[in-house]
Parts: sequence; C-alpha cells; structure tokens
Amino acid sequence: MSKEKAPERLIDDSGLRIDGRRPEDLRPIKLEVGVLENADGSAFIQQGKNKILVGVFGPREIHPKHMVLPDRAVIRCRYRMAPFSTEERKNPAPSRREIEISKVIREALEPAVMSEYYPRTVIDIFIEALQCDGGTRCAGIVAASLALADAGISMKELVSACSAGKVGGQVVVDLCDLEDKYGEADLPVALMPNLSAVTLIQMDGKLSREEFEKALDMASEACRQIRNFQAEALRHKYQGMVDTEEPPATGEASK
Amino acid sequence: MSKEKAPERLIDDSGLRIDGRRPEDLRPIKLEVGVLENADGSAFIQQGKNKILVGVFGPREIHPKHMVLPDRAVIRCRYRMAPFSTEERKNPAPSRREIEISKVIREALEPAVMSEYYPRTVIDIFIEALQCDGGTRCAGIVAASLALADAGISMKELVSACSAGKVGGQVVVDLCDLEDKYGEADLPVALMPNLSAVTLIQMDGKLSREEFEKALDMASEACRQIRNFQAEALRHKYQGMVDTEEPPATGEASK
Amino acid sequence: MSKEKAPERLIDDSGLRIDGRRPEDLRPIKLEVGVLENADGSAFIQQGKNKILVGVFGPREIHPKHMVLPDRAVIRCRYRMAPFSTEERKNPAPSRREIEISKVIREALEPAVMSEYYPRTVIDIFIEALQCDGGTRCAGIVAASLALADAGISMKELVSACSAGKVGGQVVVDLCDLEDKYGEADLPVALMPNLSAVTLIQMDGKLSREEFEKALDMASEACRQIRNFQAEALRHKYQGMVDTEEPPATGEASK
Amino acid sequence: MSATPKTSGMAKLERDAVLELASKNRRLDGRALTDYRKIKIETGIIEKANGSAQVTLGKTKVMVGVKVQMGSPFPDTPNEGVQTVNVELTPLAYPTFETGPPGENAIELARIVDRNLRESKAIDVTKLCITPGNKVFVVFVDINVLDHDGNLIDASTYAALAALMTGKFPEYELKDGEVIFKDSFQPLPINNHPVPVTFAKVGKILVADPCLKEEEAMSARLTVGIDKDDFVCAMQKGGIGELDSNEIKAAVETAINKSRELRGIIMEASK
Amino acid sequence: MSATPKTSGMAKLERDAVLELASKNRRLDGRALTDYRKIKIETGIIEKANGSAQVTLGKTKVMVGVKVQMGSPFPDTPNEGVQTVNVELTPLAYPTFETGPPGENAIELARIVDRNLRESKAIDVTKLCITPGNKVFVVFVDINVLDHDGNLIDASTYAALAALMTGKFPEYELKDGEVIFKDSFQPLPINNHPVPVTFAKVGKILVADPCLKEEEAMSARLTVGIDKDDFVCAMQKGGIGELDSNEIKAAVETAINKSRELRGIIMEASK
Amino acid sequence: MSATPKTSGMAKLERDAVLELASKNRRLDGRALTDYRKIKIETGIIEKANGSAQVTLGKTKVMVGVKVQMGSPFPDTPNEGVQTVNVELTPLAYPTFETGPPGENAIELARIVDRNLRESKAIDVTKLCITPGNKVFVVFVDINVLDHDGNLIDASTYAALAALMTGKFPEYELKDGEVIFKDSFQPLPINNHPVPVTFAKVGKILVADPCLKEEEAMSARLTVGIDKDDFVCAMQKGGIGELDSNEIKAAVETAINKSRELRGIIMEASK
Repeated sequence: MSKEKAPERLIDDSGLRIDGRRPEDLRPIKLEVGVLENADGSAFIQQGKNKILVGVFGPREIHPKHMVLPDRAVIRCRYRMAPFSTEERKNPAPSRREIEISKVIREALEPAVMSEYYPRTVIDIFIEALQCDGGTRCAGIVAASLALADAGISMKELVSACSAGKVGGQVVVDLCDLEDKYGEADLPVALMPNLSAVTLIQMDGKLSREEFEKALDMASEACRQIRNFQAEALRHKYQGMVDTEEPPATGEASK
Repeated sequence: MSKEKAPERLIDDSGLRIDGRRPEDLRPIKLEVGVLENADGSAFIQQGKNKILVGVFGPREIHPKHMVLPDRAVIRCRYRMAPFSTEERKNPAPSRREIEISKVIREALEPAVMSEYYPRTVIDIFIEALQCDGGTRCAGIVAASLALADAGISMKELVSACSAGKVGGQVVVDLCDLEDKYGEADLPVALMPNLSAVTLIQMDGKLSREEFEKALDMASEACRQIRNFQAEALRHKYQGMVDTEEPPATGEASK
Repeated sequence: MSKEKAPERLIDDSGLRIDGRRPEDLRPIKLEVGVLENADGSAFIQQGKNKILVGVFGPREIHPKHMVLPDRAVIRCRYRMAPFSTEERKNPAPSRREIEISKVIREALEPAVMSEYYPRTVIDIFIEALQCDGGTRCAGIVAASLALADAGISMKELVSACSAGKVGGQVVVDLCDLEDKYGEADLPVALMPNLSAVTLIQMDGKLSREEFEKALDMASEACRQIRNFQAEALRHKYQGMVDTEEPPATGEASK
Repeated sequence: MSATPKTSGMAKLERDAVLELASKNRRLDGRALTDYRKIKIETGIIEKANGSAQVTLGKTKVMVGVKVQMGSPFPDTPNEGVQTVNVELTPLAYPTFETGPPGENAIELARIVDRNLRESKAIDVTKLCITPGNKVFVVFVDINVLDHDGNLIDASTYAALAALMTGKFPEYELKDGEVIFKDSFQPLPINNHPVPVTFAKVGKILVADPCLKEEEAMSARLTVGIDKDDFVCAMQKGGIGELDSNEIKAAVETAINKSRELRGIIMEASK
Repeated sequence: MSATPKTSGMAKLERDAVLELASKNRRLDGRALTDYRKIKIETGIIEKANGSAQVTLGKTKVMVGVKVQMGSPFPDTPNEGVQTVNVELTPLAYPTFETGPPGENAIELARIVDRNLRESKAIDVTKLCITPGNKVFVVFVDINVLDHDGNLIDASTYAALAALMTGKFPEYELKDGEVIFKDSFQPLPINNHPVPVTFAKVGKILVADPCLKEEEAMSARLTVGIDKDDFVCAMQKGGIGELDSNEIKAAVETAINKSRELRGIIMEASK
Repeated sequence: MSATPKTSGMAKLERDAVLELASKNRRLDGRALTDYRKIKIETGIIEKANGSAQVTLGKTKVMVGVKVQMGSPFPDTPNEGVQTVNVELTPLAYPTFETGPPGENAIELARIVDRNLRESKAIDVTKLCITPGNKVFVVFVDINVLDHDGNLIDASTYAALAALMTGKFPEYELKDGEVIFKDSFQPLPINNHPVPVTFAKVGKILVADPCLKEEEAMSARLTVGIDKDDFVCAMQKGGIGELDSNEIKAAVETAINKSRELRGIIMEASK
C-alpha cells in the first residue's frame, strides 16, 4: 500500500550494494535441520529476509496408484508462497509462477536423489516460503536438500543453490528482492559442487556472453560456500550438540 | 434490491417477538415423509418460511472404492441452498458456509445411525434448502432424520434440532431470519431427547454463562416438542391413513 | 474493438446474399485428410473463413478404467475454439456452448461409427476450431467424419453436415457468421445421406412450419453435396496422388 | 469432454418390454403416442423469489425460482436486460445424479430452456434496461430438478415459463442517476409463451413426453419448441441414434398441435 | 460433500491405552484434565506482514500472518472494514494433509477462528472504513498450520489474536477523495480478546487441549469461545459422537476460568 | 504438485539406438549436432487474429494467434501495455496430451516464451498505453501446439515472434476521454527479436533442436534465448539430469551463432 520505491542506485560509489555487500558477498544465512515434528525430514533457511520451511515425507506409499514407477521413487515437489510472504498479499491459489518453480526445483533435486533405491514409492517435498526476499527458489533448494538428508534419503551429494546476476552494471551474487526487481539480470543456479553438476539454471534479463560466464562462475563459487554451511548444519544436528557456543549453522559469508 | 430493513425492536412491550410469538414458542412446523419418488427415503419440512427437502439414498455401494470403511457405513451429507432460497440470489457454487454446515449436520446425524449394521456401504443424505428463513441447519436435521427413517435405516433414535438464542435482551427459541440477523446470539442444538445426547451445538454471539444455560435448556425442550412432531409424521406415513381429518404432521407449537 | 457493424440488408435486390451467394449456394469448401503426424486420423476443413482441424486417436485403451463399456467403444469428443478464433478473444476455459456442442457432435457421429467392433476401447475425437465463421459445428462434423475414416475406423457411412436458415426473409443454406448473427433462424443438420439418417438437428430462431420443411430439405441437399466433397477428399488421399494438378478436395459449390 | 454414457442399469428385459410394446404402437403406461402424463403446475411457492413454479409431470418434478437483480448489460446489447438460465440436477432426484458443477446433461438442459425463451423473445428484455450501457435487470432462472422420471426438458421449460409469467420485479425511479427502488412491484414483461414438445424414438415410433423407462429404451430424442404463433422457435435432437426427415416433419406437426393444449394448461396455472 | 473420515491409522492398542487411562481420569502425558500443554508465542516474525505470530502448543505449531489491504466494503455494511480468515493445513504439517484447495476441516477451522473474532467484535471494523460504501481496509488473517499434534482450533485462534494485537496498518489522509498513505503506521483497532478453550471427550471424560492421540481416541470435541468479559462468544461441537447438557455446562464453566489464564499468556506475548 | 513423469513408452531399444548414435556424435536423422530441422513459417493465416503464424519445425507444428484488446494496466506499471502468453497443448497433437486446464509442461512452456519476449523487451509496451493507469492494450499471445515432435520451446517462440512482427492493432483517437477506434491499423511496436536455441543432452553430447525421440532419450534440456544484439536474455534448464558449466558455456556460444541464422529465417518470413 505505502508503495516501495525503486532505489536510486543499486551500486554506490565505493562499489557496494544497497545492503552494503560487495559483489561476491552472500547475505547472512541461517540453516536449521530437523525443525518439524511430523515430517520425516525438515529444514529451515533464513537468507536475508527469506524464511523458508521445508518438510519431506517418504519414501512412502504412493496415491494414486497409477503414478507408481516400477524402478524408482516418484519425487513430488510443491513450492508455495504463504499469503503473507510478499508485499502484496498473495492469493492462496497456486500461481503459474509457483507451478513452474515447483517443477524446476524438483528437476534440480532429482539428479541428487538415489531414487532407484526406493522403487514403487514416493518422496514428497513441501516447500513453504513464509517470507520472500529474492532468490527463494535457490534458498528452497538448499533447505530441501537438507530436509531430504534429514529424512535419511540417500543422495549422491547435497544440492546447493544460489543466484548471480547483474545490478547497476555489476555482476553480483545472491540478489535480494530489490536487486532482483530493479537489476538487469537474474541467474539462479543449483549445483552439486563436488560432482560439478548444474541441476538448475534459469535466466531473466540481459547479459553479454562474458557477463554470463562471469555470473555463472560466481554463482558456482557461492554454491560451494553454501554447501559448506549445509554440511555444517547437518553436522550440528547429527554429530553435534558438542560445541553449542557458536551457532554453527549461521554463516556470514563475507570473507 | 428493495432492501429489507432492520426491525426497530425485536421484543415488544408485552414481551412478544416480531412475529407475535412468546419466547418459548416454536414457529408453525409442517412435516411430510416420503415425498420423493426416486430417493430411498425422503422428507419435507416447512418451519416458518423455511422449506427444506431431504432425500436419502442407501445403504448402497460406494464410489470411489477407496472411501470404503470395513466396519461401518460411510455417511455422506450435502447441505445446499437453492439459488432462489435467499433474499439475494445465492451463487450455485458451494460456499464455505454450506461446506461447514454439511459437516456439522453429518456429525449431528452420525451418532444416531447404526452405521455398523451396514459395513462397506454409503448412506447419502442430500439436503436442499429451497427457502431459507433462519435455523435451516436445525430444520435440515429434523427432516434428514425422518428421511433416514423413511429409507428404513436403523437408528438409535430420531435426531431432533432447534435453535435458541437471545434477541432484544430475551432468551428465546427457534429464531427466525430477522431474529438471527439482528439478535444478540444464536445457539443451534441437535438432540436425541431420550438419550439426552447433544449431537450438534454451535454458537454465535454473546451470552453470559446463565443465559447460555437457559438457552441450552430451552433449545432442548424445543427439540423434545419437535421430536413429537417427527414421531407423528412417521406414524402418519406408516401406520396412518386412518384419521386423515386433522393434518397430523402439522403442529402449532404454542401451548 | 473496432466493432463489426450489422449489415443493412442480408439479401439484395437481385436476391443475392451479402457474400454474393444465391440461397442454395454453399461457401467454398476445402478439405484435407491426413494432415497431422501423431493423430491416428486427421482432417482439415476450410469453409468460408472457418478453419477447423480434427484429430482422432483410437481405438485405444481407456482411462479411467471405470468408463469402459463391455460391448462397444466409448466415443469421446471435444469441440474447442482457439482463443484467437473469434472477433473477441475467447477465454481458454471451456464455455457452456462448447460443452453442449461437444455433446451434440458426439451424438451426431455415434450413429455412423461401428462402435461394437471395438469393445472396451475409446475413440477420441478432438475438434479445434482455429477460426470461426458460422456453422462450425457442421464443419467440425464434416472434418471429424473424415478423420475417423482416416484413422481406419469402420463407419456405416460418412456423416455430412450443413446448416440452413432464414435470412432477410429468405430460406438459405450454409449461413456465414453475419447471417447467423443477424438472420432470423439457424438450423444445423447432420446427415448420413445414403441412409437418410439425420444425426444432428438443432434450431434457433423463428420459422413457420413451411419454412422449416423447406430449410430442412435444403440443408439435406447441401449435406449431399458436401458428402461428395468428402468422398473426393478421401479418394485424393488414398487412391490419389495421380492427378495432382487440380486441387481435388476443393469444391466451389455454386452450380 | 463428452463421452458415451454408461448404458443404464435398467434390465434388458425391461427395455425389451418397452420396445416390444412400441412395435405394437403401445406404451408402458397405456398412454396414446402423443399423450402427456398428468401435469400439475403450482406457482408462487417460494415467497423470497421474484417468481416461482413447481411442475409435476407424472412422477417428474421440477422447481424453478426466478430472481431479478441489478447488473450490467452485455457490451453488444447495452439497452437490454439479461436472461440467464441455470440447471441443478439435484442429487436427491435420481440415484446417479452427482454433486459438483453441472455436467453436460445439466448444461444442455439449461441451454435448451434458455433457447426456447430467448429465441421466442419470451422475456421482453428491452423493458429491463435501467440506464443504457450501465444498469439493467438480470433475470436469473434457476431450475432445480427434484424428481426425475423422464422428459426434463418439457417440465423445466413449463416451470420456467410459469415462474416468469407470475414473476414480479420492483418499480423504481431514477434520481440524479441513482436507482431508487419502490416498495411496489410490477409483472415481468413476458411477450411470448414458447412450449417445447419432446419425443423419444422408441423402436420405430415417436412417443411424446417419454417417461424415464422410455428414455432408457429410446435411440434418439427430439424436442420441438413452438411459440404462441405456431412458429418453430427451438429444436434439439439428443441421443446416439438417428431420425429421418419425415419423422422430424411429422414431429413438428404434432408439436404445433400439442403445444396449443399444453400452453393452455400453463397459462391457466399462471393467471 | 461431507463424508465420514477414514478412521486414523493409530493402532487400536494406542487408542485403547488412551481410553484406559481416561477411565482412570488420567492422560497420556500426565497432564491434569484441564491442563494445557506448554504454550510459546512469538510475534513479529514476518516483517513483510502487518502482523504475525507463531504459537507452539506442545508439538502443535501454527503461524499466522495478517495483511491489511484496501478493498471494498460489503454492500450491507458500507461503514465497516472487512475481516477474512483463511486456513492452510500445509502438507508438511502432517502425513495425511493434502495439497489442493482447502477441505472441510480447513474451512471449519477458519470459520471457527473467524467466529471467535467476529462475534466478540475483536477487530473494531468501524475504525477500518476509509470512505463509506467505497473504500475500506480488508484484514486478511492467514493461518498456516506447520505441525499438527492436536487442538488446532485453540493454537490458531491464539496465534490470530496475537498477530492482530501486534498488528499495524498505515496512517493515511484523504486529499480530494484520494487516499494518500503516510509512511507511519498505527496499531490495529482491537477491542476484545476472545479465547477458545477446546475439550475432547475421551471415554467418559472431557480433557482440555487434546493432543493428537487424544483427538484420535475422542468421540466428540467441544470448543467454547470466551470473551474478555467472560461471555460465551462462540461454540462448536465436532466429531461423530455426542455430549450431554451437563457436560457442556461444565465445559463452559471450565472454559471461563481457563480462558482468563490463557488470555493472560496471549496478552503478555503481544505487548 | 510437480511429480516425476512416467517414463515414456518408447521402447528401450529405441532409446538405446539414440544413445548409441550419440556416443559416436551422430543423430537419428543424420543431422549435425547443431543442425535444425527444416523450418517453415507461414504468417497471416488467421484473419480474425491481430497477428498469426504457423511454424513447422520438422514434424512439430505450432500455431500462434495474437489478439490485441483494451484492458487495464498492472498497478505498478500504469504506463505500459500488458503482454500475456498462454499455451494449449491441444490433445490432437500427441497421444498423451490431455484436455483440461494447462499442466506444468504447458505452463513452463508459456513462461519460457513469455520470458524470451519480456526480458528482451520484444514488445515495446510503453507504446501500448492509451490512458495511463486506466486503459492500455493487452496483447494476448495464444500458442496452440498442433503436432508434437520435440522442441516445442523454439517452435513456439519463433511462431510467437512471427505473429507479433506481422501483427497489427487499431489506430485510435481520444475524444473527451473516450477511445474512438479508427478503421485503420498500425503494426505492433516490436523492438527486439529474441531467438531461443534449445539443446538436449543425449549421452555425453548436446544436440540442438532435439526431435521427440531425442527428448525421450535425453537427460537434460537447455534453452538459451539470444536477443538481436547477441545478449543472452533467457535461459531454462529442464529434465531430471544435470549439465556442467563448460557445457553450458559452450551452448551459449553455439546459441549466439545459431540464433543469427534462425533470426534471419524468422525475419524473412515476417516481412
């Protein structure tokens, strides 16, 4: 209602972004594993103002039966934005955007899951974006990956994800909402870093070939950093409880 | 369009209600059993300007199969208002109100039906409110109960129902539409009188604890009266045809 | 937007129609068989500005299973108008008109199909009206009949179809869009000419008994002409490839 | 998508009986081929509606309520009120009627009733315009089928017509562009009285006003709508069988005669 | 259509255990019959919402976000803002919760929360009118159930109340009929604090704040909404069993007492 | 909810053949890895549309109709017309395409086409504003897939672009705030010509313009949209497999080259 205004500049004179980050800086990330009681696996991610909760059920019996695959698990995924997650209230009915994102997230996670270990079952991944601040599909993938691990589902590797893009003429990583809206390009990427496997890539905007390559490389590097936070969050949950002084799943990514 | 106006007073100086009733008076009720050709059981109720038709099918085979219960009948219930039943035309799509009322009516009837006699079947109860004048969920239960009996379905007891409430500072029974809209509270109650079993209770409005208890007692007493009309209506249908001079299923409830 | 205007007169002084046709003249018709790669049978009709594509799949396995008929094929039919087919863009959701037309077209084709040859299967007929110019249900039937034949489905006879009606006081055949909208009556008819079997008849408007009989006779005669074009189109596809100089499936119907 | 319906559960024996009788020009209930079942028409039964009627045709029962509300005209007819017809095959009317949005049978039925009314200009929609291009009256004709024993088209149209003929809508005046409704009502402007006559083809004969068993044994259905001046105003073939031209022409002739008698009954009930 | 739900997958043994304990006036987790589980209320957790709260009630977790937007009033209350309550039983909250439009359980839950707020006049909607008959504030109360271990009604209503009590909406001024929003915010006008107290009938006893296992063993459920002045403002029976009048009256008495304690917790968290 | 699709019915043998060929850098139909199938583009085929085109790409066939209508702008872009893209995978195009509302494949396809057009600013929406904040032109791009033999993304975008480039919308004037349409038309304001190039990863290689059999054997799909100035303007990976960075970079390089050739074909057909 009291409308947000377009920022005057997205990069200031000292080359810093509107929230003070350098081009290669991630926003602060907080990861928690095992946050829900009923889900078989769950995780929560806070990244900037993004707050996303993921619950996983499965492997479990599939309904309706005709969806069954004889040689692997079906993976189902729903990405949903809570009505209160955005500036303007979001209608609860699924939007076309949510339907597309559910699909690309599923396709980003499928390469990691050892689906062939669980024939004739379904693995359900529910992603609830409780507050949205740019890059929710990437943040959702990061948390979903943890929730799958928390559910004990075999994976080749954790999938990490981060966007890069171009704002104020500069290639940067991990765009926040304003940078996404008013910037020149957004390039979300999901990666299994050790396997060098890109499992999601999309792009909106306008990038030269050179800018594109730079953005892809920066996004990949950001994925690697996030991959470390993910590992830490799992360790904290499973081998942890030892040194609880420092919140281990929270990382300030600026080096 | 030519909008109904709020009544100036709901209780006049002699303590009478806008339609001349005393607080404990029911509206005139007319009950008919076996009014439809195709339904297995049916009944019609007219109560004030309420006109409600109920048809019951079953016990019959259930579709889809996965709904089947191995040890009892599934009971299904739909309460629907005809588009022409209200002041403003009602959109034919089911409203949230209709969905809730379908549920509470089903739950009001379930305790009476000997569902365990009919395992693996369904009993369908269709309630069509053709004209609505306050208290339709109670009137629907009264008629549905008769329709179930007419279908030959075993019941512990007929379920009766009536609302009480508070209008113009006075606790009264069987609120009409205007009393419901402009009164202080509405308390629909369904009862199996002989079993002292309340199977539906809801409330809207504002009642002190004492008023609440008074209203509940008055509603229960009203249910007992209506229970007699129900019995009479069934007798008229099944043992009847003898003394047809007096319309036996019509009762003026004022004593 | 730039709104079409109602024509001043639908019949001129020399008795000719707005597009210069005599009352008994058909619009130019072009028929093509086997125009799609994936469909089991297909056909395209252009009649005036009508452009309609039909694809047939089947006989094939039916889903959901409970629709199966033990002694014959189920025939399914969908008539759909492309969003860009009409003056005003058509909403892609199926309209009540499209639902009715799907039904009457199915019922127009059922009498011709030897459904009993294909028990426990389904034959799907998909009619896509790409551009609409009056008489699309008839044109759809003409093309669907060819698509069924192209799919190798046994039929008693090809179904032909054409409308008659009354415009400017005159009984005419094959109404175009403007004649349909501003004329006095429209009478679509589908016919298996050799079997003298009317398989579709509907009417809108106002006709005296005499006018009705005349219109029905003229529509039947038009069906017979179209029946010849249909046969020719099939011949061209199946025995043809011989004399390709003249486009054999195109007929100017004026005699 | 429209699909061949499941064949009815009626025993083959019963269907054979209907067909056997038809082969002798006879009907299950002894009626002559063009006889209608007993018709009962009650009007004014829903006080909250602007018009209402219940038609009982043998064991078929249909209730219609008419509501008149203010709304917007269609862009291409800015000076005309709007007529809209809706059908609910209520699930208590027949074991296989289902809840949920209207299926193709309900939609076809609504559109046939609509066509009879619209094409005969039964409602004078020009009298329902309040301010051209802006506000008009919308006439909702809501049809509730309550008991189904065949020939829903005729029963529904007769009930719609009776509800409209006895319908009223508010008098109003315009004050500075605002619509002020008075407490008084005026009759709906009804100009024509279309009466459909429906036939079922059973074996080789056409029978009028088919009951459900006849409909289950029929190969095709034909409805002929006739207006007050004996003009054909609507027609609809249904069913997966066929008819021949001569049958259709004969049906039109019968319908013209029959509609006069039926119209009389409807007019009488709608006084 | 409402249908008897599938009986839960909980083993008969477990249900028997709950009932056996109930027959001794005891509960699974050792609580007294009217004890609530541990309640934790956090507010202001969704910065983009106008108000928000998360309530944890034992293992049940519910998040509520409130959004305030400009909209149109209902025709019959031109001077009042609009309150609308919506529930999503998010599928991550329980294995059998499904995606898709809200089913009857979500709708009933939303309507009970709505009823508690509306009937107690918790939101002073008269203060949410901008220009009568034209523009008002619409208060969307969106309830997301995140973990289900029973008693969703109470947890949802407490969360809704806490979100509203800490909610803010923009200050504005009218200039030539146009609404100009300022950058400043004002608290939502909250007049009353309805607190529902929910009981499950397990065997022959009523237990407050049932956990999921108790709900699966219960025959009926009763929710009693009590407003800040000890008035009953809402009530709802659920489940396919029955209650008797004395049980209901006793429940009301308990609810009045219990609600004071619970209201204190909510008020404290919503400062 | 998005779910792993059923694996295609294509025989394992056939898939093996595609993969076996791929291991030798060869393709089923003998094409070079970056070759497109024969492209045929016809425009102006739907007279009632404001623009239309049919693209045949091998055996894939897509028709696009563009309609321009008056509507309202989005609140946050009051000075811009609206572009909206819709896809129907018509059921006659492929045995498993179903009737009903668009599924995730149709929605993804529509959104990719939309993204190519929108991000390259193909339509100059600022030229489609009639009265700011009130009336603008809405450009509906309706894509009908008529025959599916793979690479629907490219075929659909090329058809959309050709339909837009040959599209026209009415000239108008404003008289006292009212829009008066003239009988004359002007070309749609098209500023950019985005051309997507789609690859399938089959075994270890990327092939451009995959046919359906290649799509059924592929592990992943990559679409790279290139605008008239060789900028990347859209990208989308699909499928349940993975790619590596170098593959993606190589694909971008190929796409830049390939898009020039393809753009030439489209421009030529849209003169």
